Amino acid sequence: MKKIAKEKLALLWELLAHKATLYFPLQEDGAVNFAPWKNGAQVDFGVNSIVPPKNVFFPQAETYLRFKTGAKRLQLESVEPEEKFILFGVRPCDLASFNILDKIFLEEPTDGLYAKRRRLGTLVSMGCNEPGETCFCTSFALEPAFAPGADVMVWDMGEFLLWEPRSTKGEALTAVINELLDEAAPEETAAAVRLRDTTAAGEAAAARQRGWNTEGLQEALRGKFNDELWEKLYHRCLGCGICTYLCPTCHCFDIQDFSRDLEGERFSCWDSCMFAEFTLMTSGENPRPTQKERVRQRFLHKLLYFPSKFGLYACVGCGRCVRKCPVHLDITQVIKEAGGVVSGS
Amino acid sequence: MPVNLKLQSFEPLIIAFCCNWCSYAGGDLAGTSRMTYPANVRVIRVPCSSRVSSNFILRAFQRGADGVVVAGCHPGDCHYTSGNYFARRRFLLLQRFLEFLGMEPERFQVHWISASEGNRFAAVMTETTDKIRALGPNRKLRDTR
Amino acid sequence: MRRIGVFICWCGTNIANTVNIEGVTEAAGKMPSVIYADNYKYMCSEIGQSMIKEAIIKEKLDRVVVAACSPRMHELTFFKTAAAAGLNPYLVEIANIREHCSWVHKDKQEATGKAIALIRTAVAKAARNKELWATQIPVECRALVIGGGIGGIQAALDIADAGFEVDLVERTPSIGGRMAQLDKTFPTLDCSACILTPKMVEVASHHNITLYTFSEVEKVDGFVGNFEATIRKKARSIDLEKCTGCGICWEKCPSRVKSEFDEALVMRKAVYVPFPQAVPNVPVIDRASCRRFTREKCGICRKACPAGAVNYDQEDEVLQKKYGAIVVATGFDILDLDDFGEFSYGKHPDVLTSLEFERLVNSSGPTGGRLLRPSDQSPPKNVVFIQCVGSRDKSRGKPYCSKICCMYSAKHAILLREKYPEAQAYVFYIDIRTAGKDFEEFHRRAVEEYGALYLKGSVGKVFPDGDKLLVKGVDSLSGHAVEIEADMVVLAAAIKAKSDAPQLARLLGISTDTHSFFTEAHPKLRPVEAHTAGIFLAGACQGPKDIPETVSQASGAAAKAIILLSKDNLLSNPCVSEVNESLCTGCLSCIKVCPYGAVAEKTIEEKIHGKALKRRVAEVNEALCQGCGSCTVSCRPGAVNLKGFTNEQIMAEVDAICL
Amino acid sequence: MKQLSEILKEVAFGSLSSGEAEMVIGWQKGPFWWQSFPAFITDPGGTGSLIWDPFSVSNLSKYLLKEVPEKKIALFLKGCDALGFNQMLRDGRVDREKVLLFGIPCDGLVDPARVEAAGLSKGLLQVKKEQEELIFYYKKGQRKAPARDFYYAKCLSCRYPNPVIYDQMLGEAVPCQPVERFADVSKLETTPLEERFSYWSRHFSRCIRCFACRNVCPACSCRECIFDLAEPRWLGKANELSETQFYHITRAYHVAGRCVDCGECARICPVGIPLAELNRKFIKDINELYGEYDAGADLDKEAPLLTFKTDDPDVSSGS
Repeated sequence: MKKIAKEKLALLWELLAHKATLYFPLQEDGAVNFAPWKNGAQVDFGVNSIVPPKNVFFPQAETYLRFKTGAKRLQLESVEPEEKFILFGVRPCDLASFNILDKIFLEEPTDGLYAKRRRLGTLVSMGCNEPGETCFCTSFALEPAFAPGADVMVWDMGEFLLWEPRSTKGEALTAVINELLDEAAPEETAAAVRLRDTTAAGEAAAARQRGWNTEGLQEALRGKFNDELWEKLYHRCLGCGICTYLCPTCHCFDIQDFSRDLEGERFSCWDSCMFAEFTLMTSGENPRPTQKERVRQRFLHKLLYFPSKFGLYACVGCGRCVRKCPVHLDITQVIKEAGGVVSGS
Repeated sequence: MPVNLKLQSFEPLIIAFCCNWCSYAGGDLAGTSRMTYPANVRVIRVPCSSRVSSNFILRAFQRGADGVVVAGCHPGDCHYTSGNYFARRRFLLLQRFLEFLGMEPERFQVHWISASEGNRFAAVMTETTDKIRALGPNRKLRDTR
Repeated sequence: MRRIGVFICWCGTNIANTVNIEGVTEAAGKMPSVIYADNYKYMCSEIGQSMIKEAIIKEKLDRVVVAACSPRMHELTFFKTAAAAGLNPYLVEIANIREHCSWVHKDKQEATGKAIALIRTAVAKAARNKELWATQIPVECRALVIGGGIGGIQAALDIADAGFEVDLVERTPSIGGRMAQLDKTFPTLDCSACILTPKMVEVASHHNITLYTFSEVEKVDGFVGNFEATIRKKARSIDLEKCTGCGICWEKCPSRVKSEFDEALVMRKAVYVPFPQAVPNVPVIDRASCRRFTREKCGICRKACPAGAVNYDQEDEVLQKKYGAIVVATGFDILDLDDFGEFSYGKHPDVLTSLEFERLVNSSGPTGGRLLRPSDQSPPKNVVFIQCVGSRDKSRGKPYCSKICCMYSAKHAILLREKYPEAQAYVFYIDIRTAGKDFEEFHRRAVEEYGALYLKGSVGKVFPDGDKLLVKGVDSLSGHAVEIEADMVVLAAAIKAKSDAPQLARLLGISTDTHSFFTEAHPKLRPVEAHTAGIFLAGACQGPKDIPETVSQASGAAAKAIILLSKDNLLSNPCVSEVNESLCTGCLSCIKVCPYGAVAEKTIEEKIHGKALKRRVAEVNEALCQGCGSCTVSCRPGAVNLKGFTNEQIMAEVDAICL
Repeated sequence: MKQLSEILKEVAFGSLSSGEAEMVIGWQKGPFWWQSFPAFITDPGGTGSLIWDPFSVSNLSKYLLKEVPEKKIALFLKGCDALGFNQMLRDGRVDREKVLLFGIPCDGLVDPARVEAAGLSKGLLQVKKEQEELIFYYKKGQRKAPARDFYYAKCLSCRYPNPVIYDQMLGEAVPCQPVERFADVSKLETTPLEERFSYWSRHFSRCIRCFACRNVCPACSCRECIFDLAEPRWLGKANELSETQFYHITRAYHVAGRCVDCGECARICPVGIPLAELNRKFIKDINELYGEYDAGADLDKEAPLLTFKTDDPDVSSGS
């Protein structure tokens, strides 16, 4: 394992930015979000980003096709990403969300643009030193301070960052910046392991106490389609898109055209199952006519349909919806109310 | 090559929404009187200045207009009695709001031009074109695609 | 996919000299949905129009764009062309490449580029044009005339003579109005009553006219061709059928109040006819001053009435009537002179308004036409007439000219001399305005034949001085201060709108100007129509006027009403607003901004999640809507749209014009 | 004196058990100290879970657009909520006969971000308000601090702490001590044009188009919003800055003269766009140009964009 002194970080950023586009959690007007690093940008590792980094692979809007219509001929031109990039400072929960997005976009039929971006991107994950109040990644068998899928794993140890390459991409990246790295001492490496254990234990305990237990949840939700739980929950939903747009695992999109005269482009863009128009059909029929059906869909999708199909929950416990839902209608309530078997304490 | 030389070759696109009864007719009169004004100005005919929605104005900026003019009957002379009075409130607020957001106030103008003011129509369009040309291309609400 | 045809006109050399016609035609041919583009020297000519018609049929065009002169010029021509080829006219769009392009630009390249942009815009709009149809609105073939002065009388008679039923509603007990108060009329010095009375009688006897005196219009609903008015017939307390007009009741009546008709110069009884020639010649009981009603005593008139016509228990009657057209002829008032203390009006009985003077010279007036000073019943020798009291006076009165004062003051000067050849008339004036047939001659007669002394200047003050009045003024021509010892001072008080004109305007849904005169639809071209279709204006309610003007406007209004009533159906302008009920939120902002009262609220019932719910939405009355589109902008979700200028159409125009 | 939260439970119980109301909308507490959220109670027995605490910030009346009662819905209104209710009433979106309004005087609510910024959130279990103070409860011990230091900025400039409409008022009216609400707008107005443009561009670039600002707004009560329409599609879905500008300009413009300045849009914006400044720019201009107007309070005045005076100030012709 390597380490890099904090005072060398500025050099590191420059070196990396030189190599590829460098996405960082940057602070702007008090809001932290992933954005391409520029000299002078305010890097903030203190809190997780408001918008999850999923937009790096799955942008909110993405043109994938340009067209020209002329004298009875339609010309098409596809668009592909070419840019290499490094996503630095992804939290383990968000990194785990890429596994979930992969199920959608990498399995057949593959989303070529997503796949290409996955190939172009190098993921540097930063372990959490202290899970947030609303964190519950451990409820989904994740660890706050460790991301198995990362190309490089880093930990903030105060004076320095611990740096552990974990894939060939990670090794390659490490090679580039090797001059800035030092070997970590064994006790420093051991501290990272301790950090992994304590954060995981702490968060798990807090989540258990709150009743956010996912054990047997999938089973418990089966057959709850017509449960009065939904009737109880949906009333306060404002129907906004905060939960879905801030969710690292939500992946629904719409396809739209933009055109000027005879030219234009076709793009995909985020959509939200919380919006009434999401399921509105051209005929005027809407199979999810009220917010109740929409709320139910969102939660059953994450906690029942997705795991039934892909074998894992479509939630990583990042806690964004818990924090940002203006009416506190978040997934933890469903977990709690629908009730996995309460185990442990 | 000096930069301002490039600026001088810039020709702005100006969209004018003109009410059918006064300003559009004023534009017709400018034509009948063989007055001239820059070809940068293109007119969309509407029944009344009160038919012009902020949506259309913003859309014009989105789609590449460098300046937008709404022209209607003089207050008090509205063909529909009161349309331009409502328009006057709507547009004054919109104008100040766009400026608040950082848009140059010259880019969105409202003029009252009667059917007999062909000369005024030509003068307003000429002046507006000159002003906007001097400001340079508008990027502020423009859709960059 | 649309099949749009574009037809480009050269307009001889008018367009072709500045616009590259071939280039434009080629460019038009490549525009979206355009399947046919051609040009011709004169598109509006027979041959040009045939070209369009043939192409519509042969190429199965479903939209047509004509790039030519202003739509204000030939839109209708091309509408008809399209219609002749079986295409709905509203599927035609005009690109104005003459007035807005070839005539105002010099550079051929620029003009050609702009012409292409304008055509592309018209094509984009045309692609979204929809077939529109004028709807037929049945017309109720009856007219309502509000106001029974000479304007209302004339309008009622004209409409009735044309064969339509007319209801004439007059607020006071008799028709006749201001003209009935006058003695002679300028510039002919006809006796006012002599020419008015026969018309009043004609109204009363006309088989097509129903007269409602002592009645008021309380409410008007509906729209052109289909108004519904509520008329309150106030309790007259006298049976119109039984009364013979013998006059015993008012002879016997013990209550006396100031006569409105005689400008409060004399008293009338509580049961009264306002003036001897009144029509109907049936008294009313003024319940506010009748002892029977104020003190629950008395009953003399009922006892005295030989016909048994007095009925104290009579109640107001409220009628609902339908009309196709309404003529408003409610007349004027005289400016209140409270703010003109310097003239001592109201303080000295010999300071009069012109209208009071008019009563004093009138043979049916309080002095039997002998013109005596109210103070001592003596004949006046020196009479000072002061013009523009409150007229052309922004600060205390009205900024406008009252129009008739110059002439009636000349008339008064003449009448004065006719009654008393020794008397002297002095007229203080700002300007003398005599624009009218024989007006200037009449004014000169007053000066030259009747010796009236005209002084250009203002009067500073009128002092009571013993039994005389001392008038201090300035003769601005000589620059001297003038003092006149007068026996009588007559003030030409400004004409103003009826004080309740704004209420009536609201009730009718018409508009008033800043002085509360009703506003005509267009000051030049539609001077007798109100903004609201089907409502017409006559006389001084629209602005100061003399009798001949009032009468001609009344006949004009009547003619307009007759045109309307003579149609079985009205064809509405199809470019009107419509409401998408599913989008309508029911906030009713549209109602607030509609200048025509064309939007109303209605309740619809719909099923939401299995429950039947009622909700309110806006509804456009196509007959009232004039198509300004203000409502569409007030509507946030875009539930109100203007046919012919829809959101979709204008947005497409914007997109296309910005290319 | 009885605690307001107790009175609230009582009236809620009363209105349900008497059958006058078929539903009560109030607030309930979530697992965290800062979570108070709207609760919909139909069973009198459930009214015990209702609370009133310094985090009961949600405006409950907006839910009247969705709930379709046969009898009445009872709900609680703070001062700002009452203005919003009135605006909805004016827009014809609620039926006054179908609601039972309990007014709650409110001198301000606590912004959790301020508690966090003050370093008081770690291990915090509960926050209570007593008189003018907040009491912060931890596992071990408690701390006190002046309540006003933690109020939302919108509460500090509140001019209607006491509801202007209600059927029954719960509790004593509180005094009003608003700070100047246009300070931010005025400051921005004087900054250079380009700076202003980049200020707003920066903020708008963060917008994720979740529409929370619209959905929470009591003046945004359209059945179908212009931004959701597919035909015509006024607002594209590409999240272009230009589209986002269109969205925010139009949103603010649509509530101009109707915005009750409750500040909810800015409060719930997940990415911190100062939306209230947009609304307040319109309010300030309206006040300056057409006379003071408080939407939701000035019920006797016509809405400023639905009326005019012939001598209104003219639109500048851009010179």
